[in-house]
Amino acid sequence: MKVSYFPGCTLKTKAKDLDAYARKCAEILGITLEEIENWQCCGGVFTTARDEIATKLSSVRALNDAKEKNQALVSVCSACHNVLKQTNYAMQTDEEFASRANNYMQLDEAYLGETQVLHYLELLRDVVGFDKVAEKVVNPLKGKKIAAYYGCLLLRPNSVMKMDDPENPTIIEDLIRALGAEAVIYPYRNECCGGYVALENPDSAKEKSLKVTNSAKNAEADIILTACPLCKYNLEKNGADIPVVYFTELMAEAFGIKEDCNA
Amino acid sequence: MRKEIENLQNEIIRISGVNPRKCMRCGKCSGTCPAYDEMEYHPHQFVSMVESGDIEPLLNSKSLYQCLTCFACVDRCPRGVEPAKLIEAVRLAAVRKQGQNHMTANDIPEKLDEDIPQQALVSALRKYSK
Amino acid sequence: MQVNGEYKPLIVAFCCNWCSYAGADLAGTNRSNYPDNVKIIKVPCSCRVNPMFILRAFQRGADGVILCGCHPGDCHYTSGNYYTRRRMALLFSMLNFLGIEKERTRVEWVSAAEGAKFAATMNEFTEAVAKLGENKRLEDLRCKR
Amino acid sequence: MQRIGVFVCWCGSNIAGTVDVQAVSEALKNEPGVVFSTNYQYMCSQAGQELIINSVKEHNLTGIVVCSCSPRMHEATFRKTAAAAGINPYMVEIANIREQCSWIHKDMEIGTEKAIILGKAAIAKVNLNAPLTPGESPVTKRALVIGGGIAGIQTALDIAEAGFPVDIVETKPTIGGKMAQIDKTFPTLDCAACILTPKMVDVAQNDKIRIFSYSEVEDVKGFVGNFDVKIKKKARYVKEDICTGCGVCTEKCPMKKVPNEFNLGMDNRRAIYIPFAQAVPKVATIDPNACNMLKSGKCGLCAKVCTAGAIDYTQKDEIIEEKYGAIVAATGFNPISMDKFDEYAYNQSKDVITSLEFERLTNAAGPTAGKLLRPSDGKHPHKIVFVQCVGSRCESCAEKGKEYCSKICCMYTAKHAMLTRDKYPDTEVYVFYIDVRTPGKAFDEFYRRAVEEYNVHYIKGMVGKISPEGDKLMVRGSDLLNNKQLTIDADLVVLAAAIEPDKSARPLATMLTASMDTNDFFTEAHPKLRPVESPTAGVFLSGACQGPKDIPETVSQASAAAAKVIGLLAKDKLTGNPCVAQANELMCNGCSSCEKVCPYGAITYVDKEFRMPNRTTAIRRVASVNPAVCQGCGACTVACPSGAMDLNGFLNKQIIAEVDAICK
Repeated sequence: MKVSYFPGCTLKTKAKDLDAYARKCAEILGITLEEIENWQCCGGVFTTARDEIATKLSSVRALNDAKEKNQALVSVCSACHNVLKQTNYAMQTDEEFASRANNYMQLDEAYLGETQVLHYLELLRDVVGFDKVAEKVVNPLKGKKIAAYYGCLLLRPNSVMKMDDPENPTIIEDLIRALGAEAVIYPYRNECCGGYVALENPDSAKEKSLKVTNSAKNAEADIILTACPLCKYNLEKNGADIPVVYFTELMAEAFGIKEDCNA
Repeated sequence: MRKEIENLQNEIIRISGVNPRKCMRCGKCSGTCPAYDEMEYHPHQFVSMVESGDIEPLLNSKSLYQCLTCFACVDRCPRGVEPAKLIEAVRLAAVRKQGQNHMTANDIPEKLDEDIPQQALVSALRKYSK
Repeated sequence: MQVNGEYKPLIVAFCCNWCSYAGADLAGTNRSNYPDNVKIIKVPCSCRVNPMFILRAFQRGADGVILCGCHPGDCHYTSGNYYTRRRMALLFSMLNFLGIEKERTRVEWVSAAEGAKFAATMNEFTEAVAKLGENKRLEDLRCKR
Repeated sequence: MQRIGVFVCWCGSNIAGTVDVQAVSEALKNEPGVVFSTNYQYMCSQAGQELIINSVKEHNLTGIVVCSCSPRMHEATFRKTAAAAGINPYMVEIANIREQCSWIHKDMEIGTEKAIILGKAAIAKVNLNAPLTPGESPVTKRALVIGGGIAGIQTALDIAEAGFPVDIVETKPTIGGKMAQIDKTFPTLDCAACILTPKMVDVAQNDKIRIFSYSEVEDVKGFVGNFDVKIKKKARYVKEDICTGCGVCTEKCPMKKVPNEFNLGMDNRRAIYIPFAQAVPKVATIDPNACNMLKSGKCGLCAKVCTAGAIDYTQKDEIIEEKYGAIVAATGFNPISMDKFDEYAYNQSKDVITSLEFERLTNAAGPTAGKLLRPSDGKHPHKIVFVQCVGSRCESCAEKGKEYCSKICCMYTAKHAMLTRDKYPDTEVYVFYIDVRTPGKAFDEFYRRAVEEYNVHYIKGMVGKISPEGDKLMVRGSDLLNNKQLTIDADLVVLAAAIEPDKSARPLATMLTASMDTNDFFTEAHPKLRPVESPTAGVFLSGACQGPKDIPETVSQASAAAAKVIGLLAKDKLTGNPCVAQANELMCNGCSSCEKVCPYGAITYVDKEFRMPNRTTAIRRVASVNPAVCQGCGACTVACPSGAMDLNGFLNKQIIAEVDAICK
């Protein structure tokens, strides 16, 4: 099966490993990630103001590319996924925004939010199925206690993301279990790490990140698992004394291909 | 002056798509906000101050740049008010003014550390400048 | 129909006594404005409306006819609105065939609690009929004064 | 030719403000049939009615048109006036120039013009009116109360007290409802069981009252005074008349792990059970989903230990058919599900409970024998947080909460907080509130006592998130008055869940053809003036099925509904609605189209002899309408291909005359 793939800027630079593992694991699961040609940065955050058109056009372009190929659009980075999904939702529901965006785009056929936007995790759950993921595990991560960290971007706003229960999510935990490890539930798993404010106000980000890592440690986790490069940065930077790992890396480990990826 | 404030208020309401009059003053948005301690004006105050037209103090407040856009308030508000969208609209009203960028590309190098992901830079620029 | 040389659509609204007439009353109680073009005729149930009445209205110069009844499942007489729905589907398609645009006829479900919906429906329907212009297709010139 | 009088009401300034009443009465003077036309300040007042009566006499009127408020408001009034003036009440028509004209238009010219047209339509109709005489139907002197909570109990007792037989249908194995689960009642703090159980015993001992417990209403036919109801008595696998309620079977049953719904699943019961010690009827019931004997035929222990021989594994559901003159809906409420409120961690921690669960936790007959212990570890909680408005006043998404205020939560939360502080002074109690709403006798004083005497910490603000951490619950919320964000490490959190009508209410309303609002509360015939009657004649409303209410309000409404029922049952005959269908036998071709569409089975066919030309006669099959059964919907009139069927009061020619008047 082929899907369109939007890696995003961070996966091409600071988070190359997140990207590499994602591609290899997809191969194993029989999914081809076809990188969109000439994609542009999504902008990192979705601007909710309805009159912001230009900043959302790169997303619309990517979405339309996927539409033309009749494929779902998959991303791994939480931020990209959030921006793509919110933009797509705006194209579906906000007529004025859609018509103005289409005016800029000058497409043969107007884009009205037809593309299905999937996070890599949703791809695993809804298209591949966690049972199929479990079948591919050669190196079950028995005995590892893993704390899933969702942050905010994956789940909220729920009316748009519709990924999981925003207050009590299970999608990453289900993946952890499929990989043979033990999922640790802890209170701060869907609280914000401090996000981009880290740049301006590192102390604020530190406080928030520490709350998350301490909460995971109190729940006796060995590893924190995340999908977002910025979450990983904030948690690690602010004194996490437990490893913070991308979920794709953990998959690669369980699939026994981690070394291939690093090569 | 009154007219000016009214225009600004209408503009904020229009671009945010938020109706502050739906707020019932329960404070759930502020109860759940992770950036609460860094803010001088809290999410529920944004809603009521925009409603009453008391927008000037908001435009000049650092609180504008502390919102993490984590959408916790949007999801949890029992009245569907969506405070984060309102804060974003006020912030835009501030940074869209000439020379009012909260952060420019020139400010970045000194804040940079080598591990910081691109995503943080583009997000911050998008949020803080025009 | 022409009023003082100007086109002003005339709307006849048949409202069932239990839900829609009460809904119209509520629209009044709430002071929800809708155009004075709308004139209401009370019937016990929307199923009391004979296709004859609708034809008669068009013949006499009405520009639009709307039927309002209880929501499906809420009919005071259990099933009257279901009859209405089936009968009017047939009648409206026949009228459309005769050249009475289907936008001139409508069935709406309005409950006793939906005053706002009643007013909104009437505003919207009047506007839709106004767009179509005067209805002359069935008008009986002998009825002209 | 009619002699019609037109009476235009000002309704103070309600009509006269936007309608030139003088112009209206002048304009209508010249309509065909009109011999007199006037206007007056308040037509519905005594003086206004006398004006009508005098005018009838003076001008020899045969018909009356009143241009006033909605006929739903005062049609009955003016019909009585007509009768007093000596003309048939059905010679009155109302032109609704208030709700449909003056209240929606702001322009005097437009309002006046429309009022004149509405008046003309009414005059056109009256010109074709004929005197109508209502038929009469007998009244079955027995009432049905659906729901056996405090509302149903009170209604049934009051009706029985007046000497009429009453049946109570209750889906649960016992009557008592929610009040039986409650520990204490506000604002007097008397024990709920102490005031409820004597009433339950009264019901059991009253020979006018029959209880159909573990039963459901399956079908309702008929109309006011003459309802035919089918009641399904579900098999409880215990012979009710033999079981003594000794309870031996409920101790011996080996199936011990069935969640006890009476204690909201906080402890277990057996497969054969009596919900609680004071149950009425005090009879055991076997839960077919839990009983081994019923599921696999292996066990039979309860039958062995039952000395009375009451156990009957072969029992089947039984249908009881009964006639009733009046039906009272008293189906009550339930707290909403907390599944959609995961920010409060209800599904993540056993120590986050609802207020109803808290009632059971503090009840001496509850799972902890009245000791306030945490469900998770059985320890005494030292810090308790109450969260109000969970799901109430929630507009964001309909599938999550309810838009309305649940009304009772402020008071019961104050009660819980106060009782906790009274019994366990070492406990800190916090209440998060948006507003404290305490309208009611001695209610606000009660709430203030909780604050002032019992030192309950009331915090204006809402909780945003509750996270279980270790054996604590971290409660994060805002304190709006102090402009602070708070985190409280609570041992127990109590959520004041919104209440919603019982799920059985919607299908019941359909059976009764009673209307409901968007929240599935029954609607009343008039929100102010007829609050205990449904718009469907003969159906009455009691308790929380009509809207959220506390116990005193429920009991008053229950008694009010009973009074209405007694008033109905006291009559020997009911005057019907004369606006019924009527077949013109000469035009009827006997096709049966009308019979098929009639929802009430009011139309039958009879063979009748008709005179034919040349002194011959012929027998023809023609439709005949039973006026006592016909409800006057008019479905048949449209189905009739020959135009023989018509509806009195809404004749074809009358409606056409109205259409013509409007379209002129």
